[in-house]
Amino acid sequence: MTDADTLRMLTEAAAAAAPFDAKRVRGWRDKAPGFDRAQWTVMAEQGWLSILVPEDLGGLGLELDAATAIAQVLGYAAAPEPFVAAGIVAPQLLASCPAGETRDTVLADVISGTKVACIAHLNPSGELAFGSTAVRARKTASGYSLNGEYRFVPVPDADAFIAPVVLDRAEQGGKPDLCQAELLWIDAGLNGIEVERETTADGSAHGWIRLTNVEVPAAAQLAAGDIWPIFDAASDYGTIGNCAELLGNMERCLELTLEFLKTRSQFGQQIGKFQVLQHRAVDLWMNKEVARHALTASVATVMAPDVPAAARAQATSSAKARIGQTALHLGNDAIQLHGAIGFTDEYDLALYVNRAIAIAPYLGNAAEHLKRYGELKQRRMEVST
Amino acid sequence: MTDADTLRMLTEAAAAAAPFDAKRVRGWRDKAPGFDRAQWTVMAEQGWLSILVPEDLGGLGLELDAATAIAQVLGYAAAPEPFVAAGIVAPQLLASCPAGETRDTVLADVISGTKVACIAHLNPSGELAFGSTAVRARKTASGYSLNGEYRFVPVPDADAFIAPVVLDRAEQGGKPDLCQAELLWIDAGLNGIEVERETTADGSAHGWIRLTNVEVPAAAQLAAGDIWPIFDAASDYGTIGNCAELLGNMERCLELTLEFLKTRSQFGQQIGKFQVLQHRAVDLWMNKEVARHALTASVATVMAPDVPAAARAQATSSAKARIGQTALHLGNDAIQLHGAIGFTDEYDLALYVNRAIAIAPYLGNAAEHLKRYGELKQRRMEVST
Amino acid sequence: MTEFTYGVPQEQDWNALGDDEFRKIIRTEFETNYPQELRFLPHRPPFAMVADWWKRMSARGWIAPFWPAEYGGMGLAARKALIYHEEVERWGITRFQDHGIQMVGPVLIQWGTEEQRRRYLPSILNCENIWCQGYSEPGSGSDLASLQTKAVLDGDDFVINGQKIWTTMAHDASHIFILVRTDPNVKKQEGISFVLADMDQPGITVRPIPDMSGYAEFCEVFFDDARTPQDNLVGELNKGWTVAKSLLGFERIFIGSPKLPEYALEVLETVASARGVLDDPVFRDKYVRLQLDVEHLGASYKHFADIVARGETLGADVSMLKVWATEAFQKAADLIIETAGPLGAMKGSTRMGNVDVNVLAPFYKARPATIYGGSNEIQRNILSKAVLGL
Amino acid sequence: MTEFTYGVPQEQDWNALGDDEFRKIIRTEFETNYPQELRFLPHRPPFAMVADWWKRMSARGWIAPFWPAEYGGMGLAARKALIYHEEVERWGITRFQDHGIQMVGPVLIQWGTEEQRRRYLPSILNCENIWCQGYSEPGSGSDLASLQTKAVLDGDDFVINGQKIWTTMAHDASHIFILVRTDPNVKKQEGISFVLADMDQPGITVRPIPDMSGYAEFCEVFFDDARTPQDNLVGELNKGWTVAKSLLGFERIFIGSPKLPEYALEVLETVASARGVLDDPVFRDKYVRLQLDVEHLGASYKHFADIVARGETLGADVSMLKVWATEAFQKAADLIIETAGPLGAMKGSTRMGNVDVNVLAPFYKARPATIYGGSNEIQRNILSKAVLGL
Repeated sequence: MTDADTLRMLTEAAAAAAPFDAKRVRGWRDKAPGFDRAQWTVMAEQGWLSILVPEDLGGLGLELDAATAIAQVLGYAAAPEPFVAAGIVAPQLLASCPAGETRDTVLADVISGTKVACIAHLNPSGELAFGSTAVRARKTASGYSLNGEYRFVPVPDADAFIAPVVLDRAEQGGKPDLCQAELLWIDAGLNGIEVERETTADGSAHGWIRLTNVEVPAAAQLAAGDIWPIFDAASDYGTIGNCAELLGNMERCLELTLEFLKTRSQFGQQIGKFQVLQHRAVDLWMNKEVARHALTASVATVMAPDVPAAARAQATSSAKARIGQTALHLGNDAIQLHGAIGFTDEYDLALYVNRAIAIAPYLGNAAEHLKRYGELKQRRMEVST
Repeated sequence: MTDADTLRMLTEAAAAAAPFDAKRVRGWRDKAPGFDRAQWTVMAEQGWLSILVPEDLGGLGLELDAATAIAQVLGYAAAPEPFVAAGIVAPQLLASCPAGETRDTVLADVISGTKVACIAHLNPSGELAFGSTAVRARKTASGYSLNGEYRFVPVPDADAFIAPVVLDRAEQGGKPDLCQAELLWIDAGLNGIEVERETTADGSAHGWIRLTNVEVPAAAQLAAGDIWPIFDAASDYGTIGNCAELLGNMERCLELTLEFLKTRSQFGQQIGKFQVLQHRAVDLWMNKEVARHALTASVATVMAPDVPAAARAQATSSAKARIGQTALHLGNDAIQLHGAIGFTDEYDLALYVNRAIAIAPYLGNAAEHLKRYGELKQRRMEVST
Repeated sequence: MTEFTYGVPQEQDWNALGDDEFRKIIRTEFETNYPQELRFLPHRPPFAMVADWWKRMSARGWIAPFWPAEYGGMGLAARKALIYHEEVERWGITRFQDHGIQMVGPVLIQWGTEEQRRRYLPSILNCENIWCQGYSEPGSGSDLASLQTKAVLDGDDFVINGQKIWTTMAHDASHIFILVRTDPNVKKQEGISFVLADMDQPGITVRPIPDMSGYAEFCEVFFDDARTPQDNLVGELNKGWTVAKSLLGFERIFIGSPKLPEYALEVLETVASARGVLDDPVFRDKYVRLQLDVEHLGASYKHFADIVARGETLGADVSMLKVWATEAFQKAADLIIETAGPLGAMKGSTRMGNVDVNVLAPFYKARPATIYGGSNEIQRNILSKAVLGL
Repeated sequence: MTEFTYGVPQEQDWNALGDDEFRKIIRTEFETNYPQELRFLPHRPPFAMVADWWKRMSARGWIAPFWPAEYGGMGLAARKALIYHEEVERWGITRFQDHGIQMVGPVLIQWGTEEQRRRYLPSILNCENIWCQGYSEPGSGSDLASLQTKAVLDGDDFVINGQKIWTTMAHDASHIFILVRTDPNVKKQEGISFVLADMDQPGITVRPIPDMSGYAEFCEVFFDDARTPQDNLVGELNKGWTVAKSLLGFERIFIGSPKLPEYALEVLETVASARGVLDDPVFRDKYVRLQLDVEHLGASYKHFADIVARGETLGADVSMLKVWATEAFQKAADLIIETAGPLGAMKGSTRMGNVDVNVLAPFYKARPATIYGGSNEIQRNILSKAVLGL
């Protein structure tokens, strides 16, 4: 566990380096790449992109609670930068891959901010591509040839995508071997890659990536064999980071709402004096607090030394099931408590609510995680009895 | 549809003949038979027990909306008399059975109030006994020999039970033929019948009936073959009656609550002036109103001429899914709006809330009917596409 | 009865027809002539987009179904009016200038002078004028009577200064009716007047306000020494509150129609089908609960519609329809997002399996529904006081 | 430090032990000696039923875990006190006379005279006296400070007239502490005093009030010229409000413990298993939601427990625990009834498959939980004001 002083310093530094800037946030909407490369460099310089990466790999070597502290500040600032996808998941996954020339190089590029990378893994229906035929890889003399598509890729203008592929096996008559997968570093500039930007609620975009006979060099292999343990671990870390970003988002939504309740008057009194609105505000606050404590508990479980994968997954889903739902409800109620102004584009609340809608489904929405939590809990209870 | 004037007259007469009487209601708690046979006779004299029975069978020959008007008044009065079970379901089922000496005699006894009868059909786990082995019937020279048990019988001290039985078939090696059932009139006084009274929340009781080598005469047969269409129809009528009783219950709970909000003061003002309590009261009222309109719509569907069984069942479950849930929620919130007094035994609200808890599961609680509604709706949509 | 002729003469006495016959005529007109691409629009369209249709309605004399026939309306009695409205909703006919048709017409017919009716009703009927409603102000949303926009007499004109907000489609309107304060020294409801004004003047500035989905349906309207002739006062001076309140007629039922939640349930079913969860028991449980909420909204709507059809007056309890309808709509919209998984983030139309779905459209439509038209908090205040007597 | 000896001497300095070691000692005592049949009682039992156990605790010097050792308590610091409480809850130890232990003791230790302490503390510690709390009145529930019961000095005695209500286990108590109005002419909080009285006198009548489950845990207490010596005034005259408020210490956390909702989840699982729906997806969805509610209550409880363990003072925000815990408890109790089907009607213990379950017990326990101990509406008022600044 990171000590309280370090966490406080990190949070203060982050709040100073990434304050809320309405003009900047609005400026990047509906505009590629959807965020500020200059700000990304600032974030790299602060060490945030390497926060979880061990020191011997050039990182800060801090723990998950430090990464969530940053994510929370960025959520509070409604920052458009894809910190969770490209600053937590990608470096964490790369750092978990076996050392090697490619891995070492791209990890250094990623944590220096030189290259922005994120994972691509979902097929167009929104399921994990593994086991589906959405992307097929064939071994060639020089490496791989890829065909298929990934959708819901959180950084459509990334420099590279880290993607699991399943290989067609000659010995199986060209059918994929579903038990074997590889993790590839796919340079976005390769021939045959077409990226469609699908705009999300907050004016940023997801990428729908279509690969047609894309020739990827053999050196692009980051890991092979049973890649899922490291992939799942990085996903869980990303989910926790996403929870922290949503928590920051909620905190600001609630603050805006309380400020509004204290300033707006109707019927000759401050509307925050109406008991119905008071109790509604209390419920928002209480749900936000419970979400906060749930995250704290889950972070502690996830970063415990030698935590079993199932316990890590359950704790992760526990937090996301709570926060994914609370964030959307809180946004909704914040609008209602504001009245008409809360639904306008020019009032800042809309930026937060749209941002929450856009990021809440990342790596699984609340309902998906509730289901996963229930399954894991049942399985673990059966094992223990 | 019964005309509005008749309905109003019925309701007024019922309110006069069965007013709320706290002392009477309390007096019958935890005491067999749990209700007033003298009052039952009054109800018979008013014609309520034959309200749905065709005139040529000695009944009033009115429609379902007339029966629900009575049930609603009785619910409003928290009357302990088992009108729905013994005054709607039993006569309706008997009237649907083929004419015959037994049927004609017992129907006359039931609608005159001379004999109180109700259906017995659930096994001890709460499932319909049909298809289970909870009660086995064997043909004998003189009639039937029964073994097994029925539980959750709403009138444990009834004079007779109308029960579906499945016959053991000699040609099947003594195994039951699940496709053939008979409906029997089982006199409660027969040898081998033991009735355990299980007290319910309101101080009345359900019967757990154990049958050991009970010899039932052949003449006890009311119907044979495919008895389920008439059984299901009577159950649906009973469910609608139960909804009406719960609606009356809700109306009185809400009235008590509004009266309390208007008289009780705290912090120097009538508590009904606190906005949070106002809105809570509005929600109770609104939910009660929606429940009322839902029931009206379902009653209209159910009593439409030549309504298909599936449409009748769906409309029935639609009403019960709504009302079964609303009644319990309304009771809960009525207690909360009262504060401590609302939870005491000596304040009348408790009689209503406990009564609602006791009768809400009859013929299936809200969750069971929600499920049935969903299944029927899906099936009918598939048929229509 | 006036000698002046408004609009076009009616083809027949609609109220004399049987319900089914009347419905058939309406439905045939709609199904035959209303353009497919304009059905179920996600937003209120600008007039230009729907002009052909409304001009057709105008030419046929159907543009003002609820106005009396002598003023150029169809003169539908409540029973027929409900059928007309049901068919409009069923076919997804878009709304247009309901402020002219729904508000200005009825107000002038009840409160206006003969001169005012002759001046304004024909140009509503022939689509020449498009009206908007200037009620809310930045400082008076729920507390409408606290409005501050002032009108002062200067010769024959009122001179108007102040600001209105949430003025629906003001950027598409030629005229506005406004509540203005004409006497600041009396109880707040008593110093308000109802006046009409031409938008085409230098004293009026309109600024559209995009909502969080990016669409601008609402505007701010600024009045800087805007002028309108004294003749444009409707009803007596300082009695504007009474004029405005008189509009709460049977049309209050429409805001609680089951149509929008039903539309959301349709989107939900499409999304669930594309996501392959239509038969998932957990999804079905939630879906069936919503279906019941909407079915029972329908049962409640029918209760009030029957009152209207009998020609009786609606009570304050009709507010429950709006509360229930908008909250069911929101629940359905939220469940759409949840069911859509990663597609719940997508703005605008997006591909789901074989269909294109605008996943967030119900959300953006449902969310403000509990705010506009008297917020649900205000509705509950009204119900508490007027119905429960608290 | 007093020369007088209270209770029995402590075996050791508990706070000097490691947490695990301390927990082991407590747990061993409980598991070895607390009677199985008294674990997890559905109601607060009369003293006679649990006398042996409490006399054992008394003899061992464990009856007052949170009192200072010099007054006969175990002298547990917050950290150890939490562990003690966790073990009490874990093993389902029943509550008994918490008003003597939780209220009278701490009040006398803080506000009492040496004489009062010597008179009353030993007989709390040895179970001779059993106390009840006379706060609420028929006219003052949520608005406690509006209480009307009067005490007037007559010679050396207070003469008390009035009525208390919702007095827990008054029919089982020998003594009562009451808030009485001693000055009717000042602001309502300022004319109240805190006095002790012997219940065994003709001026005091107790009437039990059965609740809707039929059990009488609460009573009305009538005072008709009841008398108590002036010496039984605790703190200054007319400063009783301050005395009463001083008790809001770290024990406020206990009312928000996850224990009761956890117990309801256990009953729910038993019921679901007996009904064969434990693997039904729709049931599981609801069940898992509740499990999450309770798990996250645990996470929140831990947050506040950590504050207590650090020896810091709890803020007003701790009220959220009570709100969340009691509402989760109610949701679980409601789901038990729903899941039980026809068994949801049954009063008392009833057969379900192979087990006997009291299906309604969680409901009857959960329902008043949002009313007692400061209703959840009052808690939300407090949170709104003290935490959100509204």
